[in-house]
Amino acid sequence: MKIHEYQAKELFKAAGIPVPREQVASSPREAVAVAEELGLPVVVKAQVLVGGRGKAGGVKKVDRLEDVESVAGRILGMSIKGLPVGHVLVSECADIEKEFYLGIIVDRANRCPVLMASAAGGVEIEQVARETPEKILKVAIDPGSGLLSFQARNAGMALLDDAGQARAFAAIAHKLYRVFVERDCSLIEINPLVRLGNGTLLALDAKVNFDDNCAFRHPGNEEMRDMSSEEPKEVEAKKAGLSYIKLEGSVGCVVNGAGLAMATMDLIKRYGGEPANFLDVGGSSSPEKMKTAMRIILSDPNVKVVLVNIFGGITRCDDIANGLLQAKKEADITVPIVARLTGTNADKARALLENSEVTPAATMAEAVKKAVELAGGVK
Amino acid sequence: MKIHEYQAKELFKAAGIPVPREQVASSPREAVAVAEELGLPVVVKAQVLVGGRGKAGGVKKVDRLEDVESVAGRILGMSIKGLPVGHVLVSECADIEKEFYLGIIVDRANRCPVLMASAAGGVEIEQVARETPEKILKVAIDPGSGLLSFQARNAGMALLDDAGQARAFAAIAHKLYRVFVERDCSLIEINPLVRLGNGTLLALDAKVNFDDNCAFRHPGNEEMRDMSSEEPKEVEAKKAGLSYIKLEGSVGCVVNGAGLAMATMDLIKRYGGEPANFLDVGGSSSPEKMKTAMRIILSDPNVKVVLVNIFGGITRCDDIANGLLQAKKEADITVPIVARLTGTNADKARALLENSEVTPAATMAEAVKKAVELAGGVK
Amino acid sequence: MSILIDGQTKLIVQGITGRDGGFHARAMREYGTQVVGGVTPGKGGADADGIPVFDSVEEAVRETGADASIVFVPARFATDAMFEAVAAGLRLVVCVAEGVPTLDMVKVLDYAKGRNTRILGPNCPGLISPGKAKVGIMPGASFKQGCVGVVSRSGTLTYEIASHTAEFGQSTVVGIGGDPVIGTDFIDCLRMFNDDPETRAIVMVGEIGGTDEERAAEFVKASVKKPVFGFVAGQTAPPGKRMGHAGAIISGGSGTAEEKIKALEAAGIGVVYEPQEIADKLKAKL
Amino acid sequence: MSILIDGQTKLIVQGITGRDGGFHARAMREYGTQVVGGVTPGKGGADADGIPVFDSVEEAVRETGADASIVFVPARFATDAMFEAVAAGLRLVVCVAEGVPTLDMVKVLDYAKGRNTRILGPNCPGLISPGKAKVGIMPGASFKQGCVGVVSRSGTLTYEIASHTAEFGQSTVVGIGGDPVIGTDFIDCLRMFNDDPETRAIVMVGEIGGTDEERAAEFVKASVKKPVFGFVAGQTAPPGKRMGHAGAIISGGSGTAEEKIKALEAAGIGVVYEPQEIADKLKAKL
Repeated sequence: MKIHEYQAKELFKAAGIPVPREQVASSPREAVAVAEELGLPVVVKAQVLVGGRGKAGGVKKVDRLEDVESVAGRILGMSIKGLPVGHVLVSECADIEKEFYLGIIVDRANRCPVLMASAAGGVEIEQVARETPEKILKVAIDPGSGLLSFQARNAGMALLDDAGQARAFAAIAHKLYRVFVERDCSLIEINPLVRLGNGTLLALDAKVNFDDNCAFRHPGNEEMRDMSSEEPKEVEAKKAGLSYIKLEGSVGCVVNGAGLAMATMDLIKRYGGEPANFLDVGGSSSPEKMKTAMRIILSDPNVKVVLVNIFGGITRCDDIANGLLQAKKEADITVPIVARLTGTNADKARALLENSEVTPAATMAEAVKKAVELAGGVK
Repeated sequence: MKIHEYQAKELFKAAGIPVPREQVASSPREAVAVAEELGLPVVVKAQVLVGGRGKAGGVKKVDRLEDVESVAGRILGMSIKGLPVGHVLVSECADIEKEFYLGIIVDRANRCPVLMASAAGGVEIEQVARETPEKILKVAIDPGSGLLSFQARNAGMALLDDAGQARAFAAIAHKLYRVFVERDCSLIEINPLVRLGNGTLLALDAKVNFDDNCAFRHPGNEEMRDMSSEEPKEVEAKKAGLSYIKLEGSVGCVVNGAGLAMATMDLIKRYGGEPANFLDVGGSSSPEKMKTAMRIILSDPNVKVVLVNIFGGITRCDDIANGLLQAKKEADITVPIVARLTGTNADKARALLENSEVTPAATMAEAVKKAVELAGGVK
Repeated sequence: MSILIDGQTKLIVQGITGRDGGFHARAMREYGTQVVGGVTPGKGGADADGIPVFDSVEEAVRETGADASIVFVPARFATDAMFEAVAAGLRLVVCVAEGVPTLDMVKVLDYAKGRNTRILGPNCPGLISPGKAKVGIMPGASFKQGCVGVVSRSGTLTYEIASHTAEFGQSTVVGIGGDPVIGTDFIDCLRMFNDDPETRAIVMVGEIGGTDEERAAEFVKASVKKPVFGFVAGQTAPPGKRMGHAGAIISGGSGTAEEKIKALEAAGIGVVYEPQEIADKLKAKL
Repeated sequence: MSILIDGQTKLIVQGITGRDGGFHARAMREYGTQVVGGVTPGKGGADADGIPVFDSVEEAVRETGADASIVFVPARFATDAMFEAVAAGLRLVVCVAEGVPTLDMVKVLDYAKGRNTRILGPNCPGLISPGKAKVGIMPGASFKQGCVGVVSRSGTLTYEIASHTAEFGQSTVVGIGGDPVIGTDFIDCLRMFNDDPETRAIVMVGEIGGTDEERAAEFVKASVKKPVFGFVAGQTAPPGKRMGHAGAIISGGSGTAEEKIKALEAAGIGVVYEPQEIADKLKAKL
């Protein structure tokens, strides 16, 4: 789960990490009030849960108070990569001398948190990692002992010549790690961490992702969720225990298991079609879940065919078939359905669907081929 | 460093460990006021930093309000194993059904904290450990992961049949461990942890020792220090960087190094004398330290001779000799002094002491023999 | 032979009195697994369909001589169950639960490192050595004893792919799980399959996210002497979106199926683009 | 031979720019130890009497090939210095500081367990292999190269006792330290002395507190083939009082010298009641 920069900065502030003087605003008027308080010039930054806001024109420096309202208004009216901008952060202009990167992620390969620091701040760290990996200092953190003093100190000394600045850097690293652990983050990032002309370090931007598996012990994390940035159908699916992601194609699909769902999408593409979605109905699927899945998929006008691909294990094929039939009965489904049901209770499912309009398929490959044809054939 | 039961209970209360309704009093009048508030009967318990207060008459149950003043007065006037009773704890009488033991120490052999629990509560755990070790459940705690849920749960289930009580026990264990770690304890103990008639668990007594090495990071621990229970001379010695413990014999000794100091005491005893003290002057000993050491030792009227046993390493023998001479000059020292100085700068030291009244000795054995003789010979 | 489990494996089921635990305990026993006990704190002494229930793993191990466990407790309690299983000295602990906090998993694996326990999962279907034992939730009927070792980050996709290896059957099929931090990875399984005389070919089923497949490919190139085939799901997955599995996400442009396939090919692994192709590929090599 | 250190040992001094660190760095170098570098964060690039100073242990190791370190920083910073030395992969880390928090020591030792570092101390005088190298603060002149291995919880008492072994000299003298939780104990040293061909007899110097001597006695009985002699200080120590060393305390009636002497005797260890007696005892056996 992602949170906005201004929310991340609140966590930073509470942890004692230095941030610029700034305040969030949800209307041009509020933005003006903040700018008046801070003094000009200010930077107005779109608060949006997607990267690339700068290139999209979502970050603007404003020198004159009379321009704040219009700039903030323009940004608040924007939609960046499909996401509406609901808030802007109005910040004092920092006298930046140098930009650093400081972040913590969980290193999957080493199964521990890793602190990453770099003098190449301000650009995407993944880009630095690809192009000049030697510019990133990586520090593996032992989960039992946490970030150790010498680790933070050595990272600080590696990046900063001044002893005081190195200490300040180390202190920020310790605080960042504390937030990372206390909030169960999957990623926490200061990019850039800037050094001002007077030598002070400041977290100019902030990125915090929470581990979705920890909502149960962090109600405070969940409160920061911005529902407006989430696809309503994905939220609806999640509530029903389904995992759904909308795509741009015409072949809707209902699959049990995330891996099989991805493989089904890939095969659709391979056979010349385009998947309309990712949908994993999960394990023990009730007919009810199946109905919801169908409703969500069919609410997408692009969908020209629905492909059901089930390898029954815990999932019982007859549950799926029943769900399909109920969905068909309750709604006026006009798009064709292709179903491949194998594994647990596949026989019963086949019997149930025998006299329906559902097109049966024996294998995954056959099912995908038929679905692509029904969607309009190979492009 | 030990703290009083009432102080330990304050830590417990703050951590959410259930304790009886009770309050500390430093005068009989205060004790009466507490008893009035609690209702009778009450138990009046001497607060003293030494075991065995019960046997010494320092714990009394009082049934009638009119007796509280006299009982509290008697206990507050007591001195238990040499320590004056400055406070009493006045507690409600608990309806005890069963007594348990729950404690955490650092296991030296396994180099980790260990939780100990037993259904044989109320008696000294060391006694249980010696006589019926199988009655103690020991749980090694991994320092990285801390006390784990299953460990506390299994300990609770091992001691209590009732699931709710086992859960309560586990919760207390977790809180106890938190105090242990947060306060840098060397020992934390609830003995007895009692089950009341209604099934509730209550920490009836409490013992907490802090790690002396951690005063620098726990000012709060130091604030609980009861100076009245410490030997003033030991405190004075500690301030001067010396380690001194008063004993009952007549041979005072000044030694560098704790092991050598103990070995010197042992040899005094072996040769028929009795050591008057343990004293380690520590490493780099200045003449100033030596003077303080002599002053402290000679303030004990039992001392009939002072034995100086130095194996110079970092300690320079000439520093010791100079200190001795200065001490003799500044105070009118009438007791004989035997000095054995070997190692770093021993020659210089010998030269310094040549014309003094200090009796030289070449070896530790010789020095001890001479000192014992001077103290009045072999008993 | 086979890897990790066989007919000698003595299994306990943690959370046996729960719905899933009970159901799968029976299913595994029916398959032939020696399910020697179950654990549910506070329900010690009970009997779950003939399987004795204990209060603690320690007790269960002491009483039954179990050497493996499968954890069927909800995600938020799964960490503690794994800690308990590791502390009790089990050789293998399989965690099925989806939704275990990542940092908890980091701690459990660190705890297990110095001890002698292998953790499989979390968020995995478990494993099966067809004809011998099943410690997991997969449908036994979808597998057949044989010589192909299968290791996969997925559940049902594994069943799909394994079904196309039926001609040769499987030595062991291992689902390593779809979370970012897991106890047993491709390399661990590849090493074991390489050393297992019964296994003649290996199929690895990867997906987007992380670099597990890339590292596995390097390992195959350096150390695996048997034919290895690979499939990677998620070529059409959009970046930045978590595709069901917590670990299946392309972030910052890395962890794509394209990169992984390239790495597999560079390591000489026979890449399969459609599940059913595996049948012919195997035939050509065995 | 000798144990733990010899002429090949390459030592760095953590806290070399401090008063004690500088003094002992010189003293060790004069004794013949290869002191290849020092570490003081923020003073990298400096020169301490001809010894190069580095900002971090990692850097010092990279530049000098050091395999051991001695920590001369104050107690409250010693834990971090040890963590750093362990992380840098040093084989041996000696901590002289007195006053290291016990729970910190527990953490450092846990951290070192999975890595390949032996920690000696804290609160110890270090160790010396006479004629070869000294990594500690003991006066070199009090020791002589030879065949007696000495292991002790004490400092000056060790010098005293070692002085009575001068006829045979010492292979290595190890001060394991007077704290309750230490990195290297009697058993570790006994094992190494037993395996060291140069060592012909072993002297262990114990004191009140804990059960280290008792466990060592059991180990001697079971595994040590060479003559072992023992001395235990503190027969006259009162219970409940910490005798200088944090670990030297009789608590709850356990950890007495009497118990320890009994255990040593039961294991066939030649107990010495006065330091000078060791000379004759050794003569009788060697």
